[in-house]
Amino acid sequence: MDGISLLTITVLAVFVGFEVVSKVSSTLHTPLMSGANAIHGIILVGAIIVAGQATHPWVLAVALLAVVLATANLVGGFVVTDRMLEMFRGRKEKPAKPAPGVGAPGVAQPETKENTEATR
Amino acid sequence: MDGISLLTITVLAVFVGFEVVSKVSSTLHTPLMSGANAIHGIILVGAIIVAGQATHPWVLAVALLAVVLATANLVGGFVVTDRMLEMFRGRKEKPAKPAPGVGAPGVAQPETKENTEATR
Amino acid sequence: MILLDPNVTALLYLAAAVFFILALKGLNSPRTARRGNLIGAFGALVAVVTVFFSTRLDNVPLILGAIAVGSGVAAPVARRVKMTQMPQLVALFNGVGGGAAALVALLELPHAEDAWVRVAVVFTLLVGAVSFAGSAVTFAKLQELMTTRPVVFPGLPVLMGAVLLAAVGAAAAVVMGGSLALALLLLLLGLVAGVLLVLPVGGADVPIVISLLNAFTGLAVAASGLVLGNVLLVVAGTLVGASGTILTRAMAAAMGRSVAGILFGAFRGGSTAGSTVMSDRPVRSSSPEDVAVLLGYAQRVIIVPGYGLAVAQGQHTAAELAQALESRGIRVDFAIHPVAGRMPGHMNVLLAEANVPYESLKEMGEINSEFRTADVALVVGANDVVNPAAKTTAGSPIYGMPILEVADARQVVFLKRSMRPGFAGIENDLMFEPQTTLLFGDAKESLTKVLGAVKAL
Amino acid sequence: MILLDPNVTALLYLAAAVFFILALKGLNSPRTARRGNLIGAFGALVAVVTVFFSTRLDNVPLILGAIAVGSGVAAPVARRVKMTQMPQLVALFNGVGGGAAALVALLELPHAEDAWVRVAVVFTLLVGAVSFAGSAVTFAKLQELMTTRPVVFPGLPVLMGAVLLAAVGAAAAVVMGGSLALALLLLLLGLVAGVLLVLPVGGADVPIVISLLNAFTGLAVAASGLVLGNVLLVVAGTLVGASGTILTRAMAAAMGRSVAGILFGAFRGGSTAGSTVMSDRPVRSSSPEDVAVLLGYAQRVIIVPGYGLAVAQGQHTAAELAQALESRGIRVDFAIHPVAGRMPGHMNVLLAEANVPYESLKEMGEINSEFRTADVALVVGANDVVNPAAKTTAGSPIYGMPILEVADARQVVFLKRSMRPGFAGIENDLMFEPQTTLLFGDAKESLTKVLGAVKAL
Ligand SMILES: NC(=O)c1ccc[n+]([C@@H]2O[C@H](COP(=O)([O-])OP(=O)(O)OC[C@H]3O[C@@H](n4cnc5c(N)ncnc54)[C@H](OP(=O)(O)O)[C@@H]3O)[C@@H](O)[C@H]2O)c1
Ligand SMILES: NC(=O)c1ccc[n+]([C@@H]2O[C@H](COP(=O)([O-])OP(=O)(O)OC[C@H]3O[C@@H](n4cnc5c(N)ncnc54)[C@H](OP(=O)(O)O)[C@@H]3O)[C@@H](O)[C@H]2O)c1
Repeated sequence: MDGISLLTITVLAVFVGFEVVSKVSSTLHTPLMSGANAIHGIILVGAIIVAGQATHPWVLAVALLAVVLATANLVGGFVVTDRMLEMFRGRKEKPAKPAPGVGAPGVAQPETKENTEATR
Repeated sequence: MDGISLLTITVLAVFVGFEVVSKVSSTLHTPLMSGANAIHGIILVGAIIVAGQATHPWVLAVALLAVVLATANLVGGFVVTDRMLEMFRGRKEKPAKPAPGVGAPGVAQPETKENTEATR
Repeated sequence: MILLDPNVTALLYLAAAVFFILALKGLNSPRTARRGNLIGAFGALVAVVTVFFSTRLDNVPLILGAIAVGSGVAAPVARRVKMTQMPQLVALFNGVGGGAAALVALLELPHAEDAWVRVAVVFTLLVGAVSFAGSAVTFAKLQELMTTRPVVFPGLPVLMGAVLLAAVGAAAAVVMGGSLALALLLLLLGLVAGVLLVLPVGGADVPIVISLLNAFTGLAVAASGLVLGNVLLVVAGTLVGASGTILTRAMAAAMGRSVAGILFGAFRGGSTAGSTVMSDRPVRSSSPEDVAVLLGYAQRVIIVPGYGLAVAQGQHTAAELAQALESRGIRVDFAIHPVAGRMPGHMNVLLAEANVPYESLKEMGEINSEFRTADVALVVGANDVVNPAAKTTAGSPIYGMPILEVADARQVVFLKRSMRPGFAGIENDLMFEPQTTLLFGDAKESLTKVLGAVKAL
Repeated sequence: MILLDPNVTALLYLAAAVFFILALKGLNSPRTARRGNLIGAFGALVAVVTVFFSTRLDNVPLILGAIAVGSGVAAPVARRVKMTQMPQLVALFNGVGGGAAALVALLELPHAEDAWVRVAVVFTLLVGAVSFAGSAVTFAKLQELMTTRPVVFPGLPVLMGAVLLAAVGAAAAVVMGGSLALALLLLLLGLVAGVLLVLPVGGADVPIVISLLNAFTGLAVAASGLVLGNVLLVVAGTLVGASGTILTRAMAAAMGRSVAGILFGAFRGGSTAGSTVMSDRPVRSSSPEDVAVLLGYAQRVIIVPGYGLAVAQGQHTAAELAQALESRGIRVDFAIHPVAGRMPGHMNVLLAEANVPYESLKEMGEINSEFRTADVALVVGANDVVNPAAKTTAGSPIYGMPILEVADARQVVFLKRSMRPGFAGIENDLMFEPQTTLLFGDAKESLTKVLGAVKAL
């Protein structure tokens, strides 16, 4: 792939990255950071390629270290994000009080606001 | 540029297009439509290329027609959008009542809402 | 002519694409919209200059002449068009853009060696032609060169099916063989399909169809970019295609519609053609003085502006009336329906122009619960946006659209010229209700008279 | 091993990139967040499987072994970590990702024929190393392996400048000559720079720095994608880099901070190191019974949860106490500060877990004006988020952060174990105010006692 294509792709990806997170509520900052963190663990693909083409043992050793680190980033990142988000659901399963408009209530701040305003 | 690059670019542009307009207020629907309309007038670039490489008079004639049409789209589109948006400013210049948080007031619906709520 | 290095060219095109993205971003917010549009125009300028300095072009004087003609026609028209006619002008510009894309694809067909490229060619041809013809019909509807009501005839779905089938066949043949004659046939079929697509759409839904065809043109331009191998066309076209799709859905939602319903509703026979004749059911009409008394001794008045206020250019008088009432201690608000008038945001623009304080402009969602506290709802040149048929009459062309609940007010006053219906061409039962009075006449004149009478109270 | 066609490979990578975009989109909303994360994990799976079936790889068993080791270590740790330790685990994972990127770039240097590619190599090396070392220091701070207070020493800015200058020199030399030794030096300089970057950051700002380093790692991965000519790495890395930048700014804004202020504030000497010693100024402390009386005869109580509630795992008791008070007809709300606890959203998660009805969870902006109508503000294990120094003391490390205005309540009750300060290490003058009482003890135990006393009223 030529340089101009890669540049164009990079520029577009910047815009996608900017736009996609520009409206997230502060409640989700930590899971979003953690999820993004997991995504860059995809450097694992690069580490695998380098390790698979290594001929010198030293190179192979370093490359395998990179594979281990990248895997930890990738796997650990997704698992820890899932655990965080699991807690966000806690409430849906056994609501303490029946209330209108359920659905991840504890964290849906905008919803909370609307609802409380409506009940005032 | 190879097919995969073009495909990748297209996919990313789809996401940018989706995200960029996903939160626009209904007040701005018409100018946004009109502005987007102007942007696809950039087909002018294609028409110019085709006209500039035409050798047969018939081809040239059709290509020049395409240039005229594309120019009308491009130039007319931006001008008409600008005219629409010009009216959206009308209020800033001579506010009828001094009010907190000026700035394109007549159309800033969310602002309006906040303000009226605050004054209630 | 000095030719630019291919890499520099590519960078300039990329810069233009970024300007287009920034333009769309800017158009998202009232504060940045105008600058956004200018950024887009600048991007277009960059791109056009780039093409001249990066490609070996013959016929440059002719091309420049064609550009001069195109701008010379479009710019003055765009500058002078009346507010109320902007939607049809947008439709027109959209259509010619689609036409241009189709012509470019047609001329590139002989050079399209690869079957994949020919796929892009037939796509551009077909979609560009649909957009061109469809936009022409929407133009005719909005400009009232033809009826604004849905045009349906018995064989329509079958005919449409046949045309599409033929188009698919022709498209396949062109992809295989590259025949220019068949490509011309495809172009023709696209034109017919475009007409058939838009004919059954009711006038009130036309803006949504314009937006949809706008997205179509974007896709055609993107495909033509694939044909020419030009990244800028691909990105710009795709951007417009994607954002246009979202925008179409958002607009339809604001009118309580679904896009599929608009396009295929008429096919399924769901649309009842409204009547455009005047009703002769009895109504209660009154004098400007009566209306002035109603308003002048109210506690709370809600003014509902509509298309009629825009054509009568009565916004300044309406604003004055509101001020006069407020100086009597009456609370006055304007209730803004998202599709009042002939384009979204029409009423905001209009009243903003007349310096109505923005705290008085209330969105539908906000004001609807407050009509029941209003003594008078003054409906000025609006009709469809307050028509209860949208809630009660399942077959009505506006069924499902959210409306302003003026019927909740203690008194309803309509200012209009006659008993003619509004855009959707249907009668409004609210006019025959006991709490309703009508003051006939041009909106601006009526408002002036009422204003005078209020001041005289 | 059957190798996939390059086009199929490219399509699969593109699909993985799309899954990543959808993952980030999903993470934007509580309802779709978990599914979004799973979509991202699926995208990663697709990509990893693809690389095995599309590239001619040696050492496959070793690679698989390394993957097994990496997952075998990371997954259980991630699954078992305590809620309060999640931020440091994220920092750790982020750091190893940056380290992996740096190593990949190092190993690719000998194959980088083109100077432009070597630019990408040195960028990845440097940024990856900064991210690795910086994350290690944030981990140490959060895990309290070292002081959470800003570490500043006189020569710091000079040293940092020297390191960066040396790094630029080494980077330029590597781009020119491709020397591996200099690349190793560059790696080392990156590590030092990472440490120096994070040392002066106060503990309260550490989450923001983690987010920033996360964006750094994204950029390093994108650059490594340029080195390897792998579009997926480019897209995924850029996505994380861009979204991480926005997120960092958003997080800083939520804490009333600017990113530049956090990074360079300490250099400029703006940061006053707080004290971690206990204060011996006199305070009013009271018994659980006193607190129960205060609460039980109030009309309105606002509970302010903080980090101490989380470590004491007292959320269920707090929810019970709120219920007990409500059954006495008292209005009880929870006031949620965006950075209460140790990660954004910490308190929402915690109280959601304890089934606090979500109408009772009030955001800072919403509840702040209501403290003045509250009889009692019950501050449970919170400190910095209610510290008026944020408004009054310009030199304070939390200066400028918006706080919960508990001082407006008629009575303020703190539940904490001692007079030790909170995360930011500064004294809270509010504790010495006449309207304040303290109930010393572990948050959960104190709450249990107060609950018992309330029930006995
Ligand atoms: N906003 C958009 O995006 C958009 C775009 C296209 C279509 N539409 C559609 O347009 C309609 C808008 O509703 P609307 O209530 O604003 O308008 P409307 O339903 O079209 O009604 C306008 C009314 O104003 C009266 N009128 C016309 N000229 C007048 C004048 N000079 N003085 C006084 N009255 C005058 C007309 O009655 P007389 O002839 O008896 O005076 C007519 O009944 C909706 O159906 C909407 O779907 C909206
Ligand atoms: N949310 C985030 O994203 C985030 C991330 C990192 C840092 N921070 C920072 O963390 C701070 C959060 O403020 P905060 O008010 O929630 O917490 P805080 O200021 O750290 O105060 C916590 C208080 O809880 C008390 N405590 C600790 N363990 C306890 C226990 N078992 N029982 C009872 N009390 C206990 C401590 O006093 P004793 O020791 O005397 O009991 C301490 O004063 C802010 O400075 C914020 O900037 C936030």
